[in-house]
Amino acid sequence: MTNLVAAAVPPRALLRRTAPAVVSAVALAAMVAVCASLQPGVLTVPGLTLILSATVPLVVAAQAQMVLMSVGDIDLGIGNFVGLVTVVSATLLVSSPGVGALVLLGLVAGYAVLGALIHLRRVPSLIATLGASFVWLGLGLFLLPTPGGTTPSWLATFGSWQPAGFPAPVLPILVVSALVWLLSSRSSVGVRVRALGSNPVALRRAGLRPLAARAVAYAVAGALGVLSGLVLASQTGGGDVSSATSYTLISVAAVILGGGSFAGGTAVPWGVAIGGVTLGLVSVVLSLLDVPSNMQSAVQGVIVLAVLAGRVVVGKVLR
Amino acid sequence: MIPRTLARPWIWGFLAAALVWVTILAISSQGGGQTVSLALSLAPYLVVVGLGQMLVITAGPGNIDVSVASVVSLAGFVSVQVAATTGSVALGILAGIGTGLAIAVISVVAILGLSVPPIIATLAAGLVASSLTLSLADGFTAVPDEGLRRLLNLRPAGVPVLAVAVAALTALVVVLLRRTTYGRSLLAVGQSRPAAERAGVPVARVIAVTYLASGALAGLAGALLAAYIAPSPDLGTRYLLDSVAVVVIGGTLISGGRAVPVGIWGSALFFILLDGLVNLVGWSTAAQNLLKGGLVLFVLFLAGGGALRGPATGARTRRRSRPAAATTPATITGDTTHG
Amino acid sequence: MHVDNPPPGSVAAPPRDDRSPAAARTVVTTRGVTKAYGRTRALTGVDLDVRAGEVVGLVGHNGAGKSTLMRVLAGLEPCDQGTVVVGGTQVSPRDAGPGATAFRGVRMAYQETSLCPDLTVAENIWLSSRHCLPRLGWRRAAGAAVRRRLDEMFPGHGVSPRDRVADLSIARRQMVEIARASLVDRLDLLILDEPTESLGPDAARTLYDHVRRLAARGTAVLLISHRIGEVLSVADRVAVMRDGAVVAERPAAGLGERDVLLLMGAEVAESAAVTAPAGAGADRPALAELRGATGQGLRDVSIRVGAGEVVGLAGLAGQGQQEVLERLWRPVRRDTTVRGTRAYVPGDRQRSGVLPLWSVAENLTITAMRGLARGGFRRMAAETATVRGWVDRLAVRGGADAAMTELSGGNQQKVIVARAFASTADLVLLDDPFRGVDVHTKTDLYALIREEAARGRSVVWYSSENAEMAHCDRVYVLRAGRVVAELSGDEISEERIIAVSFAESAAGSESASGPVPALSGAASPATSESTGAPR
Amino acid sequence: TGCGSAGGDNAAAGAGDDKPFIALSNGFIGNGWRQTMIAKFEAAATQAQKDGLISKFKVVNAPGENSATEQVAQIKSLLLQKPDALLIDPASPTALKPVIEQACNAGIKVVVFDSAIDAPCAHVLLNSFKDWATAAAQPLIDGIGGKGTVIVSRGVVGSQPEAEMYQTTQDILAKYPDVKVAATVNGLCDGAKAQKAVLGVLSSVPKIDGVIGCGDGYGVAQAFTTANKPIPALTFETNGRALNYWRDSKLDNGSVAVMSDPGQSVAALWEALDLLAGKDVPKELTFPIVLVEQKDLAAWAGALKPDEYAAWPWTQELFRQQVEAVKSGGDPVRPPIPTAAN
Ligand SMILES: Nc1ncnc2c1ncn2[C@@H]1O[C@H](COP(=O)(O)OP(=O)(O)OP(=O)(O)O)[C@@H](O)[C@H]1O
Ligand SMILES: Nc1ncnc2c1ncn2[C@@H]1O[C@H](COP(=O)(O)OP(=O)(O)OP(=O)(O)O)[C@@H](O)[C@H]1O
Ligand SMILES: [Mg+2]
Ligand SMILES: [Mg+2]
Repeated sequence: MTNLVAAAVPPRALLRRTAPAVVSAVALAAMVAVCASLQPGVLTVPGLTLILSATVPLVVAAQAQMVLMSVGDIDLGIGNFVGLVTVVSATLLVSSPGVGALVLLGLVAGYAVLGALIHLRRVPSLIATLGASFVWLGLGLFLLPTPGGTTPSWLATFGSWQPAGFPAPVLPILVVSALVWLLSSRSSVGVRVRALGSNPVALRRAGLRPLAARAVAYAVAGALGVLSGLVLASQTGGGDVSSATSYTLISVAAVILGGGSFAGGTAVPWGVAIGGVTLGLVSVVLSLLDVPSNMQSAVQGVIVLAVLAGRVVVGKVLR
Repeated sequence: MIPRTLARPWIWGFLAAALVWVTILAISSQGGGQTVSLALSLAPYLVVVGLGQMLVITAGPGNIDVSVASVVSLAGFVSVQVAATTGSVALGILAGIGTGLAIAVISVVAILGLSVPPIIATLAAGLVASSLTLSLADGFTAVPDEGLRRLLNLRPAGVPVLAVAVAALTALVVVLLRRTTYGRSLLAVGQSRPAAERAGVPVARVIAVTYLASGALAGLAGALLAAYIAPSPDLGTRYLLDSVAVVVIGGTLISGGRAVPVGIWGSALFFILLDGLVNLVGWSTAAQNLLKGGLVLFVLFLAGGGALRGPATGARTRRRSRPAAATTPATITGDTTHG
Repeated sequence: MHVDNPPPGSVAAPPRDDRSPAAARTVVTTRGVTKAYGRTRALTGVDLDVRAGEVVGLVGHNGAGKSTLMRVLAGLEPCDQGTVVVGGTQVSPRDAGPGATAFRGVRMAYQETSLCPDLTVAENIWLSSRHCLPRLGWRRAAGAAVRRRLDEMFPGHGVSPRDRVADLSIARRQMVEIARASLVDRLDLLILDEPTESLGPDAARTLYDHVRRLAARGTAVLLISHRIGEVLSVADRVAVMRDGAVVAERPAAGLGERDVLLLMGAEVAESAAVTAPAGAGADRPALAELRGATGQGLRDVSIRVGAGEVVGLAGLAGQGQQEVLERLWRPVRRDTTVRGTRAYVPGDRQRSGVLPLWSVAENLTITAMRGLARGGFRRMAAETATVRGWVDRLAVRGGADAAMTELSGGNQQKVIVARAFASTADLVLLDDPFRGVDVHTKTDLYALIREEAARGRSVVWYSSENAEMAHCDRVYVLRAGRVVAELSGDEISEERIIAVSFAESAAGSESASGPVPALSGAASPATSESTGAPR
Repeated sequence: TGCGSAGGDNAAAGAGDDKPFIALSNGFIGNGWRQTMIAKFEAAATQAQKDGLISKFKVVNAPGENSATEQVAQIKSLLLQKPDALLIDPASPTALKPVIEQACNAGIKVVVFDSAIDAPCAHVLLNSFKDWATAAAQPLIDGIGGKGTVIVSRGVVGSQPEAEMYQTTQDILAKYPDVKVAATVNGLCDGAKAQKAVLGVLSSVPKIDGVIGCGDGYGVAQAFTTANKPIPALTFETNGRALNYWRDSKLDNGSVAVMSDPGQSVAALWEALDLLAGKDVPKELTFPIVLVEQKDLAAWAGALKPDEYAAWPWTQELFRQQVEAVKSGGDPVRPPIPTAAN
């Protein structure tokens, strides 16, 4: 009898946990349907490539945000950081690839140090990353006061890659999400990181250092930020430190839409991928619908709220 | 309690401000008093927005109002329009406050009714506000009231009238937090939402009032700022990040439960003087940003756990306390022992 | 690689029936251990030996230093002075710290579980037992190990390694916590800090069986509990702590509960006698009522609370008692009426009791503040008077100005109870608030409840400790979301409550419940505890 | 005004199948200049639609802060709708390069305005930033008599136009050794920001005779008012608010108002139509900036709403004349100054 009970509980719990991502997925499907009805070309491979490509760097940045949110932190600097990476890849990475690569590694290390300092000095991540965002912006402007430069040819090649048979942007989204999933949900490193977000006391009692876990989480977030910046640079073909400022809040929204929470402890890479694509497509829908230009922001806000409201309804039903 | 709360946290903003002021003085070797006086005429706007943001942040983990920037811009237009139409400055200012309240209602409904996380709810409310701003700005004809502008520029004996008024407002917020049931309830909710709920605090009402207050204060700031500068769609842009930054550098606990209104003045002056310094020296925006970020981090890491957190505060532990009640009684994070 | 291999221990593990384990190897020795936190002297000089294969019960009042001592023994914190010898080697303070190798063989199950709620059971096992898990395939190995250990300790536990801890009931979490602590390749000393506070009697029994088996195989066990009867029945030896030192060590055999209480602090021993409740409250006007409440874990529950009455909710943990309290706390449904104001005393004080940034005084007045305030403004003088009254009345150690987090658990609980009673609430709801509170404090609080009831306040009191129900006027026993019995006056006894709690087999002839539908067991969100027969 | 982006009624769109479909992608809508730019375009495009010159049009503004990534996404979805010509006011001069190439490859005529862009396939229409900087600095220096103390308020440092403008300013200042620069502030071509920036330095500088800015004079004037200092010569923005202030305060000290022309969007429309018609239009066109001198002040000030920016009323005629002027290297066309009745 008890086994019956035990078997009955987890699927429901699982359902509750995945409900947000499912609702986002439904919203995503609805949006694609709307786009397709307005513009049948959307459902072709080139059409999907067109509308999805811009969401790739956003999804990657949202994965970075998710990693930090899984330790209970939040990154208000990710937008400028991604912008800084595009600048580095349009300048140093071209003029001296070795130095460029080192600088990118240094940026990842910088993130790890930031995480370590946040931990050691016990300062709120929100404000520390806010401060760091000014630094990223300053560095970016310092390297490239004027948006410009050109990305290395291998990046540009990647950006314009057009395989036959399937939309190219789907591949990086799936690969990155799968990697983040393996790392955060299947590996022991992921367990440490999530444990830190879930119950730091338990982590310490188990003899693991929360400092190391936090630094690792920040390093991973930094690496994903670098990846996002490279992808963005491959698409824009140049560097612009303020090209991704909107990622900061949108990435947080993507994590929430994907089922993550501010409390930490959970990693939802697949949900984040869905949430990121959903949010990325909002501006596509807006440009296909004939929304008056002044009203477009409001419509964007309402769409986000509507998706989250759908979550509430589904949550009520599941309870 | 009082010495413990006030002894340290707010000092950093003032220290940093003083440091920047001395540097300015050293560079230009003139006008030290006037520098402060002019900084005091700019600081009140940021302080007003900061006070609202502080109340919101005090409501506990996850609470933040990212709609303030759009509210400031929108309220600017509305108040100038209303003041011009009715001919009454007071009505204009009230309209600005009302605008803030109206936008905050969207946030509150989303947060309490739809359980949307505040950062997202206020983001959406802000988007709505900026749409309204753009619609209003299209073909906007009203001009700000001259009398109000003169009042805002009034500096008898070098002390801006507005600064005095906002100082009084700050004092009012201090009283609100210490002496009213709302204030105490807010601090309780910020420390532990489930505990406050079980102690009979009307959590939902407190949260609602808090966001409304933030909206109203941002609306007030917008109304004043539009008269002081001029209504424009990006009037408030800078106030989002800056309001969060001044609140936290001011010593308010980012994880909630402790508010330090006075500290906002120190960090607001710091930010404004820093801007002045950077412009005086003629640094580029790159250097300006590096300096600003560097100093924020420096102050933050220097002040560190000691000043920005209470002495025996397991803030990291408390961050766990989840906003919404879980279906099963949630796990306890163990000893509160560390710190 | 052998995570669940019980320790071979020293080869010379003494036979269980030899009640003189003095001959065995000493696992842990402390001499003159002191520890101070700021002004608080938590340990004032502890001498204690624990030998392989013995079960030592550790008792003492709240704040006696038990938890602190355990943290020192487990290597979580260094002591200030004195010596600690673990497994034959003396450890210096530098060696202490979470995960220190010197303390490998010492494991501790914390009272308030140290599991990560968002992680699965297997992942939690990895966190604490990773040294003895393979690098690849650890997930499977951890799952298999914890499943085997749980089967052994708590048959019918109903926990799957892939469950998230947050989705488990408190009792199951506690089981996982205990299993977690015991999963290690070499276990010299197992510390159990109040392990049974949220377990049902059945699970407690199987746990103690396992403890005895562990001891038989040479592991030493340190058991902390405020349930002295349990300690006496399991332990070989009882150590009593008072004010930061071990003041007495006695063989458990031949020791009575009263003796232990006397050793702990004497003067309460007499007052522990149960206050006989006043006459039945059926004739009093109803203050609160549930009429056939159904849904959210309840089925057709009818409960009536008279003015000035103390109503108990009993039964096994998780049978709907908290849902009843929840209804009364927020009477939004039609089937619930409450006249008058309410106050709530949560049992889960860390999470929903303590306001950690505040002092005792501030914690105490948050509820009463509203009643005292005029036009939204606090009346400071009135609040101060209230605080002074309650701090004196309950003798809160540290006084009104102490920071809340500096108090020991029992004193924190006093403040939280006082918070509710300091308000003007007509109905006070108690959610099993006395778990892990020492006997002195409990006796004070019981008296407080009776006094307040005598002044006309109503109390609804859920307790997982059936003996506490003797302080009630009337008791409803719940099972699977239903009221299966209503007891009043002399009918209320621990035995009766236990009997009706296991209604299926019980001869609860007079309980008006009728046949229990066969489904009810499966539908209730709990619980393995209900599977066994009463002790 | 209103639903300009609705692209007219669908019947008209269906009827004029062979007429071109014009799309405009704007990277940012959050200031008065961009709003005027969009409003002018929508008015002209609606008229052109009525006149049967185009079948429909569509305006898409990237929401939020000047966000290149949003604009890229929007342009990509615009491509799906296969416009005949795409007008772009870019959020970033580089980020759009690949997507512009994509558009060109799809056979769409691309006209970028308001910012130079390094995309060989696109036609670019812009204002001379050199003229702008010269018009901002020269009259002002002349006004203060070639000597005194000035503050330089820079625009969005980091943008390429700003670099060009700042260089021009420096070059001019180099010719006047008696003009001292007391401070260089970052005004970002935004009155509100310049106001704060200038206020921040005012107490630390000696008496100021002029502030060389980039269309931020109104805010700077407020800063001087706050500091109780006399208003120096300023570079005003060309919107109604600033011009009215200038007129009402009777400043006659070398102040000017100068800005780029929000009417460019209309010129870009005409350029796109000519391109579609197969006419020969140079890859890069430089159009005149809007300079309001003291003598025209009253006319402009009367015609503009506070947040509306002065724009040259480009007609197809005027546009073609200007193209000829560019080709032949002649003087730029001077479109008529609007009258208050407008
Ligand atoms: N980390 C700490 N910081 C400050 N004081 C502490 C700390 N840990 C323990 N104390 C103090 O040490 C004393 C002993 O606490 P301890 O937890 O050991 O008591 P206990 O015997 O476990 O009590 P209980 O029965 O309530 O569990 C308490 O008075 C407490 O105030
Ligand atoms: N940061 C801190 N500062 C001061 N004292 C602390 C701190 N954290 C914990 N303590 C004290 O440490 C002791 C250990 O905490 P623990 O969770 O064991 O409670 P407890 O005393 O055992 O309560 P109980 O036995 O009643 O459950 C408590 O007495 C608590 O008051
Ligand atoms: Mg203890
Ligand atoms: Mg304890």
